[in-house]
Amino acid sequence: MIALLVRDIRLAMRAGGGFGLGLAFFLIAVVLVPFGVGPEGGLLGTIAPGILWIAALLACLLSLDRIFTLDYEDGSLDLLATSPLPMEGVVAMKALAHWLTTGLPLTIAAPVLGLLLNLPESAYYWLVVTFLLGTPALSFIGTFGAALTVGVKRGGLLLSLLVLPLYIPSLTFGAEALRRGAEGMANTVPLLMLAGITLGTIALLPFVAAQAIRINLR
Amino acid sequence: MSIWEYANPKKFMETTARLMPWLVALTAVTLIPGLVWGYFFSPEAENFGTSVKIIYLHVPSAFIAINAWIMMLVASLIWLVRRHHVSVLAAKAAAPIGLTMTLIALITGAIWGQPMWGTWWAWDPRLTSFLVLFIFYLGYMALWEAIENPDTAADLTSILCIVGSVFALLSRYATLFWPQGLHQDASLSLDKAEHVADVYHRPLVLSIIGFVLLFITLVLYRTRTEVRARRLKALQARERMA
Amino acid sequence: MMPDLGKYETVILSSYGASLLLIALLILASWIRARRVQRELSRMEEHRRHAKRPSGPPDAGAGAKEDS
Amino acid sequence: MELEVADLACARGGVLVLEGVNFRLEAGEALMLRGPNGIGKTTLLRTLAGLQPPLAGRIGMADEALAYGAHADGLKSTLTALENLRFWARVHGTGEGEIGRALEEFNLADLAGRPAHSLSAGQKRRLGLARLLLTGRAIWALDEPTVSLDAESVRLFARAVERHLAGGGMALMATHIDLGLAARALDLTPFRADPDRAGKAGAGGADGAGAGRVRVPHDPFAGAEDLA
Repeated sequence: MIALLVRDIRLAMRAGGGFGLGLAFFLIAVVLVPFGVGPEGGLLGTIAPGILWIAALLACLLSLDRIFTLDYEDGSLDLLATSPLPMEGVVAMKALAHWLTTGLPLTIAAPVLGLLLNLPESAYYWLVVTFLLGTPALSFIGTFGAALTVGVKRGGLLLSLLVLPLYIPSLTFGAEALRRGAEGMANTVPLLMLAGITLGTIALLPFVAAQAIRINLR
Repeated sequence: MSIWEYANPKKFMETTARLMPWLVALTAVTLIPGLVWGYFFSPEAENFGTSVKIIYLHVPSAFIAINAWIMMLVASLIWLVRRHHVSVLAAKAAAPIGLTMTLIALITGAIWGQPMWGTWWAWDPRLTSFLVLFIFYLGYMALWEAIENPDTAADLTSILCIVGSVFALLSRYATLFWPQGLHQDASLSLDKAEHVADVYHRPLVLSIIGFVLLFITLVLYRTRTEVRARRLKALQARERMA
Repeated sequence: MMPDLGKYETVILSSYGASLLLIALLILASWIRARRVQRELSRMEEHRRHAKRPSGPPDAGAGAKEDS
Repeated sequence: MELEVADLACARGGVLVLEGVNFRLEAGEALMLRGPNGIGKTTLLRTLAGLQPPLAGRIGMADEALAYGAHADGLKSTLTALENLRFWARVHGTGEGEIGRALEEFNLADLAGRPAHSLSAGQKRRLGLARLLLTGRAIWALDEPTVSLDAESVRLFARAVERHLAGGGMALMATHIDLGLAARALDLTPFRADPDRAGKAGAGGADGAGAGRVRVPHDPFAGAEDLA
């Protein structure tokens, strides 16, 4: 299965592989906010946690439909289904590859963008913590959505309609934990909930997504 | 997993054909009087004034909106476990009704909220969970439309319904973390002390029963159409094959 | 007979109006779809029955119920 | 090692396509699936590969013994030929040495470093077939394997199949051209399912082959008479 992970990361790195896609979108989305909301530091600082989380969420969403559709179209999904690898393992590796090529770079880039939004000093630590805890869930939920819509032509829009509501718990807890951390309040409860959701998705969704893929390959 | 277990659409069609006229009559007999009674005769409430009359739409529609999704969840489980075609088609038929009821609950809640709380919309845990439910309904219906093969569509929408329910509950719990909440407590809860004075209680129960019957009638009516549409698809598929 | 709705008149009328309109639209949409599907299905059934009768070989179990 | 199929019934897009399919394949044997387009060759191969469940009947073979080759070659265009094969070798747990031999077998050795998108259709096809050698699986189930192959490549492919059969492997192919192999042919036409007659045991159709067919649960929505 590691071979699949390595292959997917190499594919993402290659030209047109979409590695920089999520990162670039995240940058652009955050940079746009002051033009829309106004440059006034105080306001930006208070809404920065929410903006960063929403931008990260949309950046993850962007690169979801590449996860299975490319393999579906060139036939490798059929071959993977008949290979010794369990489909659950294939789905988990695909989600992990998506996180490594999208979620992780976002976590690394987020503090820099926090500066642009005048994020309070105490928040940077929590920014990285909430992103580390939360973005894997975005990848696994997104992979489940991609598995559902793999057979659908131009399924990108449908994918976002299906996946965005599933992101709401992670977004709420992630932004809340970050906001409380920024104001120095105790944020252990939202943090634990965020981590709980992520662990839940990692543990359960690959099985459901694998079943969806099998159904779509029929 | 998609073995063609011999479900029995014909038996369903025959029994519902007999039931439909009775159901329509029963719905009319309960829904119309319920609404009329609440609209014309319920007195003014101290804190709400006459706007309390909106309760006869807001509460029943909210009740149906939630229970329609639960019914769809159960029907999806029945489909995945027992491969019973009619139950998944009933879930597909119930979605637009649930969507409309959620919309009615949101609209009446917003219109009613305007004089009470001074704002059309408040990001209150209860209201937002209805908004989230609305999006789930949209996603469910969109997934049905997006997939041609009826069996695949049935399997995938059932999976989405189950996973969606878990996340809907999570969202409901997540929004409880927000500090303020404007919405009243449950105005009709079985265990807690009576929140609604008796004079409003009876018409409210009647209109809820009316809405439930309306839901059942519409679901059966739409399921019959879904069964026919599914047969049409099966015949067309066979036409292409021959 | 019309009840005096007091200052909430517009509020009540608009919410009743909107809700009843939505329910009416739902019923109408369901009815239109039902009619369209039924018409198409009966045309297909007619087509099938027509296609089967003249060319259909005297099937061994023609009389018996096919699949009940 | 053998493949035994008894009373198999499979459907495509919800419509019964084949029923009562029976055949046996021993080690070292090849079987050519014949029949008009749309008879269900691909559906049968996908059912044997486990990509879709059979509606009835039994498939008797050791698990993970079948390597499936579809119309699409399953190659990643931004990866080089070598990287593609190395990936499949690692997925199937085959040694690195095998990759070189697979490339030789389909004389792709000099194309190893080229990215897959720069290869011609024929070369891509040969690369897809080279993958079969890396699966280490006994039964090859191939759907139109010689599409877009020139005469020389067809001979290469035929020799590869012969060597596979000689090594005790088996091959099942849906193809129209004669590979010059000692292979049995299986015409699927008698197994064509008549949807209207589906669900009746022993319908005893004119072709006789239908007699004594196992009863297939037919699609409840496609029954003969109308719905109420």
